Amino acid sequence: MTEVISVRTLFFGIYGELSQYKSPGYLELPSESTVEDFLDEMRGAAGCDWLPERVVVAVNQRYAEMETLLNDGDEVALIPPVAGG
Amino acid sequence: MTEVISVRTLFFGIYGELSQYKSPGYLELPSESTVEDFLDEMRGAAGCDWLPERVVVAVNQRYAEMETLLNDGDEVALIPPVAGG
Amino acid sequence: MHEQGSLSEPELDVCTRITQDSLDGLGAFENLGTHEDGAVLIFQGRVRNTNDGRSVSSLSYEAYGEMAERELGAICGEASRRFEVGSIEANHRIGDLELGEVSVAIGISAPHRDTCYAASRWIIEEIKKRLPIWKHEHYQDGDSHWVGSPEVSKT
Amino acid sequence: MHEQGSLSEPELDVCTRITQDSLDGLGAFENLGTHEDGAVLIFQGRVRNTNDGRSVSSLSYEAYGEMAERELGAICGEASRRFEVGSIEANHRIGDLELGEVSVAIGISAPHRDTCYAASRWIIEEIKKRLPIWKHEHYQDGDSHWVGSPEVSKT
Repeated sequence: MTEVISVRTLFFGIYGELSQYKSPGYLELPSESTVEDFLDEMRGAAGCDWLPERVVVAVNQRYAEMETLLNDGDEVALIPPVAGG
Repeated sequence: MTEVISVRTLFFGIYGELSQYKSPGYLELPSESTVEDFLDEMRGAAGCDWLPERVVVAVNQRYAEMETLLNDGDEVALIPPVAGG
Repeated sequence: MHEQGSLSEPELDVCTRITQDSLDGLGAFENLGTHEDGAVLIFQGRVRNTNDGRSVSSLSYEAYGEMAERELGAICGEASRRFEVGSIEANHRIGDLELGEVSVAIGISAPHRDTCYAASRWIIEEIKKRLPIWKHEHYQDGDSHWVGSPEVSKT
Repeated sequence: MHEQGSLSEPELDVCTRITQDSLDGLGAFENLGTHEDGAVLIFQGRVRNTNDGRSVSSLSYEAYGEMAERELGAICGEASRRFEVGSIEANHRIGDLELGEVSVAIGISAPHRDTCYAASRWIIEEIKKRLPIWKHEHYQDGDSHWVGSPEVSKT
Protein backbone atom coordinates (compact mmCIF):
# COMPACT_ATOMS: atom_id res chain seq x y z
CA MET A 1 0.00 0.00 0.00
CA THR A 2 1.34 3.45 -0.91
CA GLU A 3 1.56 6.09 1.83
CA VAL A 4 0.56 8.83 -0.58
CA ILE A 5 -2.04 8.93 -3.35
CA SER A 6 -2.30 11.35 -6.21
CA VAL A 7 -5.71 12.44 -7.59
CA ARG A 8 -6.50 14.46 -10.68
CA THR A 9 -8.51 17.63 -9.97
CA LEU A 10 -11.10 19.13 -12.30
CA PHE A 11 -12.87 22.47 -11.95
CA PHE A 12 -15.98 23.47 -13.89
CA GLY A 13 -18.12 26.56 -14.41
CA ILE A 14 -17.51 29.30 -11.86
CA TYR A 15 -14.92 27.10 -10.11
CA GLY A 16 -13.02 26.75 -13.35
CA GLU A 17 -12.94 30.51 -13.70
CA LEU A 18 -11.84 31.05 -10.10
CA SER A 19 -9.22 28.32 -10.19
CA GLN A 20 -7.57 29.11 -13.48
CA TYR A 21 -4.44 30.83 -12.18
CA LYS A 22 -3.28 28.91 -9.14
CA SER A 23 -5.20 25.67 -8.75
CA PRO A 24 -3.44 22.34 -9.01
CA GLY A 25 -4.18 19.80 -11.74
CA TYR A 26 -3.12 17.05 -9.33
CA LEU A 27 -3.17 16.81 -5.57
CA GLU A 28 -1.21 14.47 -3.30
CA LEU A 29 -3.01 13.15 -0.24
CA PRO A 30 -2.30 10.56 2.44
CA SER A 31 -3.74 7.19 1.55
CA GLU A 32 -7.17 6.49 3.09
CA SER A 33 -8.14 10.12 2.43
CA THR A 34 -11.82 10.89 1.92
CA VAL A 35 -13.54 13.51 -0.23
CA GLU A 36 -13.78 15.63 2.93
CA ASP A 37 -10.00 15.40 3.47
CA PHE A 38 -9.51 16.36 -0.16
CA LEU A 39 -11.66 19.47 0.27
CA ASP A 40 -9.81 20.49 3.46
CA GLU A 41 -6.54 20.19 1.59
CA MET A 42 -7.88 22.19 -1.39
CA ARG A 43 -9.14 24.99 0.81
CA GLY A 44 -5.89 25.12 2.79
CA ALA A 45 -2.61 24.06 1.24
CA ALA A 46 -3.82 24.21 -2.37
CA GLY A 47 -4.97 27.81 -2.01
CA CYS A 48 -8.58 27.41 -3.14
CA ASP A 49 -9.87 29.42 -0.20
CA TRP A 50 -12.71 30.74 -2.38
CA LEU A 51 -14.44 27.34 -2.29
CA PRO A 52 -17.80 27.64 -0.53
CA GLU A 53 -18.55 25.69 2.63
CA ARG A 54 -20.61 23.06 0.81
CA VAL A 55 -19.19 21.72 -2.41
CA VAL A 56 -20.55 18.93 -4.57
CA VAL A 57 -17.85 16.50 -5.66
CA ALA A 58 -17.74 13.79 -8.31
CA VAL A 59 -15.20 10.98 -8.16
CA ASN A 60 -14.52 9.19 -11.44
CA GLN A 61 -17.60 10.81 -13.02
CA ARG A 62 -20.04 9.84 -10.29
CA TYR A 63 -21.46 12.01 -7.54
CA ALA A 64 -19.64 11.20 -4.28
CA GLU A 65 -20.28 11.61 -0.56
CA MET A 66 -17.99 13.41 1.90
CA GLU A 67 -17.07 9.97 3.31
CA THR A 68 -16.13 8.46 -0.07
CA LEU A 69 -12.59 7.05 0.07
CA LEU A 70 -10.17 8.20 -2.61
CA ASN A 71 -7.74 5.96 -4.46
CA ASP A 72 -4.54 6.71 -6.31
CA GLY A 73 -5.33 7.92 -9.82
CA ASP A 74 -8.92 9.00 -9.09
CA GLU A 75 -10.44 11.89 -11.03
CA VAL A 76 -11.99 14.32 -8.54
CA ALA A 77 -14.24 17.06 -9.94
CA LEU A 78 -15.62 20.10 -8.14
CA ILE A 79 -19.18 20.61 -9.29
CA PRO A 80 -20.76 24.06 -8.89
CA PRO A 81 -24.58 24.34 -9.03
CA VAL A 82 -25.54 22.74 -12.33
CA ALA A 83 -27.59 24.71 -14.86
CA GLY A 84 -28.35 22.52 -17.84
CA GLY A 85 -31.65 22.44 -19.67
CA MET B 1 -94.46 34.98 -37.02
CA THR B 2 -94.72 31.58 -38.69
CA GLU B 3 -96.74 28.87 -36.92
CA VAL B 4 -94.31 26.20 -38.05
CA ILE B 5 -90.52 26.17 -38.29
CA SER B 6 -88.31 23.82 -40.24
CA VAL B 7 -84.88 22.76 -38.94
CA ARG B 8 -82.14 20.84 -40.67
CA THR B 9 -81.14 17.63 -38.86
CA LEU B 10 -77.63 16.17 -38.82
CA PHE B 11 -76.54 12.80 -37.44
CA PHE B 12 -72.91 11.84 -36.73
CA GLY B 13 -70.95 8.76 -35.71
CA ILE B 14 -73.10 5.95 -34.36
CA TYR B 15 -76.23 8.13 -34.82
CA GLY B 16 -75.38 8.58 -38.47
CA GLU B 17 -75.16 4.83 -38.87
CA LEU B 18 -78.43 4.19 -37.04
CA SER B 19 -80.31 6.94 -38.83
CA GLN B 20 -79.24 6.26 -42.36
CA TYR B 21 -82.37 4.52 -43.61
CA LYS B 22 -85.32 6.34 -42.12
CA SER B 23 -84.25 9.57 -40.45
CA PRO B 24 -85.40 12.91 -41.77
CA GLY B 25 -83.01 15.52 -43.17
CA TYR B 26 -85.49 18.20 -42.09
CA LEU B 27 -88.03 18.34 -39.31
CA GLU B 28 -91.04 20.61 -38.94
CA LEU B 29 -91.86 21.85 -35.45
CA PRO B 30 -94.26 24.34 -33.92
CA SER B 31 -92.63 27.75 -33.50
CA GLU B 32 -91.22 28.39 -30.01
CA SER B 33 -90.01 24.77 -29.90
CA THR B 34 -86.96 24.00 -27.78
CA VAL B 35 -84.22 21.42 -28.23
CA GLU B 36 -86.15 19.21 -25.83
CA ASP B 37 -89.28 19.45 -28.00
CA PHE B 38 -87.13 18.61 -31.02
CA LEU B 39 -85.82 15.47 -29.31
CA ASP B 40 -89.32 14.36 -28.27
CA GLU B 41 -90.44 14.73 -31.87
CA MET B 42 -87.41 12.81 -33.17
CA ARG B 43 -87.96 9.92 -30.77
CA GLY B 44 -91.67 9.77 -31.57
CA ALA B 45 -93.01 10.91 -34.90
CA ALA B 46 -89.66 10.85 -36.73
CA GLY B 47 -89.05 7.23 -35.74
CA CYS B 48 -85.62 7.63 -34.12
CA ASP B 49 -86.65 5.55 -31.11
CA TRP B 50 -83.09 4.26 -30.80
CA LEU B 51 -81.94 7.65 -29.46
CA PRO B 52 -80.67 7.28 -25.89
CA GLU B 53 -82.32 9.13 -23.02
CA ARG B 54 -79.63 11.79 -22.87
CA VAL B 55 -78.48 13.26 -26.15
CA VAL B 56 -76.04 16.11 -26.72
CA VAL B 57 -77.28 18.57 -29.31
CA ALA B 58 -75.57 21.37 -31.22
CA VAL B 59 -77.58 24.17 -32.79
CA ASN B 60 -75.86 26.05 -35.61
CA GLN B 61 -72.51 24.46 -34.70
CA ARG B 62 -72.61 25.34 -31.01
CA TYR B 63 -73.42 23.08 -28.08
CA ALA B 64 -76.98 23.82 -26.93
CA GLU B 65 -79.08 23.28 -23.79
CA MET B 66 -82.41 21.45 -23.62
CA GLU B 67 -84.09 24.86 -23.15
CA THR B 68 -82.47 26.46 -26.21
CA LEU B 69 -85.20 27.87 -28.51
CA LEU B 70 -85.08 26.83 -32.13
CA ASN B 71 -85.62 29.14 -35.11
CA ASP B 72 -86.69 28.45 -38.65
CA GLY B 73 -83.66 27.31 -40.70
CA ASP B 74 -81.54 26.22 -37.74
CA GLU B 75 -79.06 23.38 -38.17
CA VAL B 76 -79.61 20.88 -35.36
CA ALA B 77 -76.96 18.16 -34.90
CA LEU B 78 -77.16 15.06 -32.72
CA ILE B 79 -73.77 14.55 -31.14
CA PRO B 80 -72.84 11.09 -29.85
CA PRO B 81 -69.99 10.77 -27.34
CA VAL B 82 -67.03 12.47 -29.03
CA ALA B 83 -63.78 10.55 -29.50
CA GLY B 84 -61.22 12.84 -31.08
CA GLY B 85 -57.55 12.94 -30.15
CA MET C 1 -39.41 32.53 -36.07
CA HIS C 2 -42.55 34.62 -36.43
CA GLU C 3 -41.65 38.17 -35.49
CA GLN C 4 -44.33 39.72 -33.34
CA GLY C 5 -43.87 43.24 -34.72
CA SER C 6 -44.17 46.30 -32.53
CA LEU C 7 -47.81 46.09 -31.44
CA SER C 8 -48.47 47.19 -27.89
CA GLU C 9 -50.82 44.20 -27.44
CA PRO C 10 -49.19 40.92 -28.42
CA GLU C 11 -50.96 39.27 -31.33
CA LEU C 12 -52.79 36.04 -30.66
CA ASP C 13 -50.56 33.51 -32.44
CA VAL C 14 -52.94 30.58 -32.81
CA CYS C 15 -53.25 28.32 -35.85
CA THR C 16 -55.69 25.39 -36.03
CA ARG C 17 -56.70 22.95 -38.73
CA ILE C 18 -59.05 20.01 -39.28
CA THR C 19 -57.59 18.17 -42.24
CA GLN C 20 -57.59 15.04 -44.36
CA ASP C 21 -53.88 15.59 -45.05
CA SER C 22 -51.16 13.66 -43.24
CA LEU C 23 -49.97 15.19 -39.96
CA ASP C 24 -47.07 12.74 -39.65
CA GLY C 25 -44.27 15.25 -40.31
CA LEU C 26 -42.98 17.75 -37.77
CA GLY C 27 -42.28 20.51 -40.28
CA ALA C 28 -45.18 22.65 -39.05
CA PHE C 29 -43.46 22.92 -35.67
CA GLU C 30 -39.89 23.69 -36.76
CA ASN C 31 -40.29 27.44 -36.36
CA LEU C 32 -42.88 27.74 -33.64
CA GLY C 33 -42.55 30.76 -31.37
CA THR C 34 -40.19 33.68 -30.96
CA HIS C 35 -37.08 34.59 -28.97
CA GLU C 36 -39.40 35.29 -26.02
CA ASP C 37 -40.08 31.57 -25.78
CA GLY C 38 -37.71 29.38 -23.79
CA ALA C 39 -39.74 26.21 -24.27
CA VAL C 40 -41.58 24.33 -26.98
CA LEU C 41 -43.71 21.23 -26.46
CA ILE C 42 -45.13 19.13 -29.27
CA PHE C 43 -47.71 16.42 -28.65
CA GLN C 44 -48.69 13.82 -31.22
CA GLY C 45 -51.51 11.33 -30.87
CA ARG C 46 -51.04 8.29 -33.11
CA VAL C 47 -53.07 5.29 -34.17
CA ARG C 48 -52.11 2.44 -31.83
CA ASN C 49 -52.24 -1.21 -32.81
CA THR C 50 -54.35 -2.07 -29.75
CA ASN C 51 -57.23 -0.48 -27.86
CA ASP C 52 -59.12 -1.98 -24.93
CA GLY C 53 -57.34 -5.26 -25.56
CA ARG C 54 -58.45 -5.55 -29.19
CA SER C 55 -56.10 -5.60 -32.18
CA VAL C 56 -56.77 -2.52 -34.27
CA SER C 57 -56.19 -2.65 -38.02
CA SER C 58 -57.16 0.92 -38.97
CA LEU C 59 -59.27 3.92 -37.97
CA SER C 60 -61.62 6.40 -39.58
CA TYR C 61 -62.31 9.77 -38.03
CA GLU C 62 -65.57 11.48 -38.88
CA ALA C 63 -66.00 15.15 -38.01
CA TYR C 64 -68.80 17.66 -37.88
CA GLY C 65 -66.45 19.74 -40.01
CA GLU C 66 -67.57 23.33 -39.54
CA MET C 67 -68.25 22.86 -35.86
CA ALA C 68 -64.96 21.02 -35.28
CA GLU C 69 -63.05 23.91 -36.86
CA ARG C 70 -64.91 26.39 -34.70
CA GLU C 71 -64.43 24.34 -31.50
CA LEU C 72 -60.73 23.70 -32.09
CA GLY C 73 -60.23 27.43 -32.62
CA ALA C 74 -62.25 28.15 -29.48
CA ILE C 75 -60.26 25.65 -27.39
CA CYS C 76 -56.91 27.11 -28.49
CA GLY C 77 -58.12 30.70 -28.12
CA GLU C 78 -59.22 29.91 -24.59
CA ALA C 79 -55.86 28.21 -23.89
CA SER C 80 -54.00 31.32 -25.04
CA ARG C 81 -56.00 33.40 -22.54
CA ARG C 82 -55.68 30.89 -19.67
CA PHE C 83 -51.94 30.26 -20.07
CA GLU C 84 -49.05 32.60 -20.85
CA VAL C 85 -48.18 30.95 -24.13
CA GLY C 86 -46.40 32.35 -27.15
CA SER C 87 -47.78 30.37 -30.07
CA ILE C 88 -50.19 27.49 -30.48
CA GLU C 89 -50.50 25.23 -33.52
CA ALA C 90 -53.12 22.48 -33.21
CA ASN C 91 -54.21 20.14 -36.00
CA HIS C 92 -56.61 17.20 -36.11
CA ARG C 93 -56.70 14.64 -38.85
CA ILE C 94 -59.93 13.17 -40.28
CA GLY C 95 -60.67 10.38 -42.75
CA ASP C 96 -58.98 6.98 -42.93
CA LEU C 97 -55.75 6.46 -40.94
CA GLU C 98 -53.30 3.57 -40.88
CA LEU C 99 -51.50 2.26 -37.78
CA GLY C 100 -48.80 4.69 -36.63
CA GLU C 101 -50.27 7.71 -38.39
CA VAL C 102 -50.67 10.95 -36.43
CA SER C 103 -54.30 11.80 -35.61
CA VAL C 104 -53.70 14.95 -33.59
CA ALA C 105 -50.69 17.25 -33.24
CA ILE C 106 -50.40 20.15 -30.80
CA GLY C 107 -47.42 22.48 -30.60
CA ILE C 108 -47.02 25.13 -27.91
CA SER C 109 -44.29 27.68 -27.38
CA ALA C 110 -44.06 29.70 -24.18
CA PRO C 111 -41.54 31.66 -22.16
CA HIS C 112 -41.48 28.89 -19.51
CA ARG C 113 -41.76 25.11 -19.70
CA ASP C 114 -44.41 24.88 -16.95
CA THR C 115 -46.77 26.79 -19.21
CA CYS C 116 -46.06 24.52 -22.16
CA TYR C 117 -46.84 21.36 -20.24
CA ALA C 118 -49.99 22.82 -18.64
CA ALA C 119 -51.37 24.30 -21.87
CA SER C 120 -50.57 21.23 -23.98
CA ARG C 121 -52.25 18.95 -21.48
CA TRP C 122 -55.27 21.23 -21.17
CA ILE C 123 -55.77 21.42 -24.95
CA ILE C 124 -55.61 17.65 -25.55
CA GLU C 125 -58.06 17.02 -22.69
CA GLU C 126 -60.48 19.65 -24.05
CA ILE C 127 -60.18 18.15 -27.54
CA LYS C 128 -61.14 14.77 -26.11
CA LYS C 129 -64.05 16.32 -24.22
CA ARG C 130 -65.63 18.60 -26.78
CA LEU C 131 -64.23 18.39 -30.31
CA PRO C 132 -67.06 16.94 -32.45
CA ILE C 133 -65.01 14.14 -33.98
CA TRP C 134 -65.82 10.42 -33.87
CA LYS C 135 -63.48 7.49 -34.12
CA HIS C 136 -64.56 4.36 -35.98
CA GLU C 137 -62.15 1.60 -35.03
CA HIS C 138 -61.64 -1.37 -37.33
CA TYR C 139 -60.29 -4.56 -35.74
CA GLN C 140 -58.14 -7.39 -37.06
CA ASP C 141 -61.09 -9.76 -36.58
CA GLY C 142 -63.19 -7.77 -39.09
CA ASP C 143 -65.42 -6.15 -36.48
CA SER C 144 -65.67 -2.37 -36.04
CA HIS C 145 -66.91 0.02 -33.35
CA TRP C 146 -67.60 3.71 -32.75
CA VAL C 147 -65.26 4.43 -29.84
CA GLY C 148 -67.02 5.70 -26.73
CA SER C 149 -70.50 4.96 -28.08
CA PRO C 150 -72.68 2.23 -26.62
CA GLU C 151 -73.52 -0.67 -28.90
CA VAL C 152 -77.03 0.36 -29.94
CA SER C 153 -79.10 -1.99 -32.04
CA LYS C 154 -81.64 -0.62 -34.46
CA THR C 155 -85.05 -1.88 -33.41
CA MET D 1 -40.53 3.21 -36.92
CA HIS D 2 -38.00 1.10 -35.05
CA GLU D 3 -39.27 -2.46 -35.08
CA GLN D 4 -38.76 -4.12 -31.74
CA GLY D 5 -38.11 -7.57 -33.13
CA SER D 6 -39.39 -10.69 -31.44
CA LEU D 7 -37.50 -10.58 -28.15
CA SER D 8 -39.47 -11.78 -25.16
CA GLU D 9 -38.14 -8.84 -23.11
CA PRO D 10 -38.69 -5.50 -24.84
CA GLU D 11 -35.42 -3.80 -25.75
CA LEU D 12 -34.55 -0.59 -23.94
CA ASP D 13 -34.97 1.99 -26.69
CA VAL D 14 -33.01 4.92 -25.24
CA CYS D 15 -30.73 7.24 -27.17
CA THR D 16 -28.87 10.15 -25.56
CA ARG D 17 -26.30 12.63 -26.76
CA ILE D 18 -24.23 15.57 -25.46
CA THR D 19 -23.28 17.49 -28.56
CA GLN D 20 -21.84 20.68 -30.01
CA ASP D 21 -24.04 20.19 -33.09
CA SER D 22 -27.28 22.09 -33.59
CA LEU D 23 -30.40 20.50 -32.07
CA ASP D 24 -32.74 22.98 -33.78
CA GLY D 25 -34.29 20.51 -36.25
CA LEU D 26 -36.94 17.97 -35.35
CA GLY D 27 -35.71 15.28 -37.73
CA ALA D 28 -34.43 13.08 -34.90
CA PHE D 29 -38.00 12.74 -33.65
CA GLU D 30 -39.82 12.03 -36.92
CA ASN D 31 -39.76 8.26 -36.44
CA LEU D 32 -39.76 7.87 -32.69
CA GLY D 33 -41.52 4.79 -31.35
CA THR D 34 -43.48 1.88 -32.74
CA HIS D 35 -47.09 0.95 -33.46
CA GLU D 36 -47.43 0.15 -29.75
CA ASP D 37 -47.15 3.88 -29.01
CA GLY D 38 -50.28 6.03 -29.14
CA ALA D 39 -48.52 9.19 -28.02
CA VAL D 40 -45.32 11.14 -28.67
CA LEU D 41 -44.17 14.20 -26.75
CA ILE D 42 -41.22 16.35 -27.75
CA PHE D 43 -39.82 19.01 -25.45
CA GLN D 44 -37.36 21.66 -26.59
CA GLY D 45 -35.59 24.13 -24.32
CA ARG D 46 -34.40 27.21 -26.19
CA VAL D 47 -32.21 30.22 -25.48
CA ARG D 48 -34.55 33.02 -24.36
CA ASN D 49 -33.82 36.68 -24.87
CA THR D 50 -34.39 37.44 -21.18
CA ASN D 51 -33.59 35.76 -17.86
CA ASP D 52 -34.25 37.15 -14.39
CA GLY D 53 -35.15 40.48 -15.97
CA ARG D 54 -31.85 40.85 -17.86
CA SER D 55 -31.50 41.00 -21.65
CA VAL D 56 -29.54 37.97 -22.78
CA SER D 57 -27.38 38.21 -25.91
CA SER D 58 -26.00 34.65 -26.02
CA LEU D 59 -25.12 31.60 -23.92
CA SER D 60 -22.30 29.14 -23.54
CA TYR D 61 -22.83 25.72 -22.04
CA GLU D 62 -19.85 23.99 -20.46
CA ALA D 63 -20.10 20.30 -19.63
CA TYR D 64 -18.12 17.74 -17.70
CA GLY D 65 -18.34 15.77 -20.91
CA GLU D 66 -17.83 12.15 -19.91
CA MET D 67 -19.87 12.52 -16.74
CA ALA D 68 -22.67 14.37 -18.54
CA GLU D 69 -22.96 11.55 -21.07
CA ARG D 70 -23.07 9.01 -18.29
CA GLU D 71 -25.63 10.97 -16.24
CA LEU D 72 -27.93 11.67 -19.19
CA GLY D 73 -27.88 7.97 -20.03
CA ALA D 74 -28.57 7.14 -16.38
CA ILE D 75 -31.49 9.61 -16.17
CA CYS D 76 -33.14 8.22 -19.30
CA GLY D 77 -32.47 4.62 -18.30
CA GLU D 78 -34.11 5.31 -14.96
CA ALA D 79 -37.04 7.01 -16.72
CA SER D 80 -37.57 3.97 -18.91
CA ARG D 81 -37.83 1.80 -15.79
CA ARG D 82 -40.06 4.24 -13.86
CA PHE D 83 -42.50 4.91 -16.69
CA GLU D 84 -44.05 2.63 -19.30
CA VAL D 85 -42.45 4.37 -22.24
CA GLY D 86 -41.65 3.06 -25.68
CA SER D 87 -38.65 5.10 -26.80
CA ILE D 88 -36.64 7.98 -25.36
CA GLU D 89 -34.35 10.29 -27.31
CA ALA D 90 -32.70 13.01 -25.20
CA ASN D 91 -30.01 15.40 -26.41
CA HIS D 92 -28.21 18.33 -24.76
CA ARG D 93 -26.27 20.95 -26.63
CA ILE D 94 -22.97 22.40 -25.39
CA GLY D 95 -20.77 25.25 -26.61
CA ASP D 96 -21.91 28.68 -27.82
CA LEU D 97 -25.60 29.19 -28.57
CA GLU D 98 -27.46 32.09 -30.14
CA LEU D 99 -30.91 33.33 -29.10
CA GLY D 100 -33.64 30.92 -30.19
CA GLU D 101 -31.34 27.92 -30.55
CA VAL D 102 -32.36 24.64 -28.93
CA SER D 103 -30.28 23.72 -25.86
CA VAL D 104 -32.07 20.54 -24.89
CA ALA D 105 -34.48 18.27 -26.76
CA ILE D 106 -36.33 15.32 -25.26
CA GLY D 107 -38.62 13.02 -27.22
CA ILE D 108 -40.73 10.30 -25.62
CA SER D 109 -43.07 7.77 -27.18
CA ALA D 110 -45.40 5.67 -25.08
CA PRO D 111 -48.60 3.66 -25.37
CA HIS D 112 -50.49 6.37 -23.45
CA ARG D 113 -50.19 10.15 -23.27
CA ASP D 114 -50.17 10.30 -19.46
CA THR D 115 -46.88 8.42 -19.51
CA CYS D 116 -45.38 10.77 -22.10
CA TYR D 117 -46.18 13.87 -20.08
CA ALA D 118 -44.98 12.34 -16.80
CA ALA D 119 -41.73 10.94 -18.23
CA SER D 120 -40.89 14.06 -20.23
CA ARG D 121 -41.42 16.26 -17.20
CA TRP D 122 -39.42 13.95 -14.96
CA ILE D 123 -36.47 13.83 -17.35
CA ILE D 124 -36.20 17.60 -17.80
CA GLU D 125 -36.38 18.14 -14.03
CA GLU D 126 -33.67 15.51 -13.42
CA ILE D 127 -31.50 17.12 -16.11
CA LYS D 128 -31.81 20.45 -14.32
CA LYS D 129 -30.98 18.82 -10.99
CA ARG D 130 -28.06 16.57 -11.83
CA LEU D 131 -26.66 16.89 -15.34
CA PRO D 132 -23.13 18.35 -14.91
CA ILE D 133 -23.60 21.22 -17.36
CA TRP D 134 -23.12 24.91 -16.62
CA LYS D 135 -24.68 27.88 -18.34
CA HIS D 136 -22.64 31.04 -18.85
CA GLU D 137 -25.08 33.81 -19.74
CA HIS D 138 -23.89 36.84 -21.69
CA TYR D 139 -26.01 39.99 -21.38
CA GLN D 140 -26.68 42.87 -23.74
CA ASP D 141 -24.88 45.20 -21.30
CA GLY D 142 -21.62 43.25 -21.73
CA ASP D 143 -21.78 41.53 -18.34
CA SER D 144 -21.86 37.76 -17.95
CA HIS D 145 -22.78 35.29 -15.22
CA TRP D 146 -22.64 31.57 -14.41
CA VAL D 147 -26.34 30.81 -13.91
CA GLY D 148 -27.17 29.45 -10.47
CA SER D 149 -23.71 30.16 -9.05
CA PRO D 150 -23.18 32.81 -6.41
CA GLU D 151 -21.02 35.77 -7.41
CA VAL D 152 -17.75 34.71 -5.79
CA SER D 153 -14.82 37.09 -5.84
CA LYS D 154 -11.29 35.74 -5.87
CA THR D 155 -9.55 36.96 -2.71
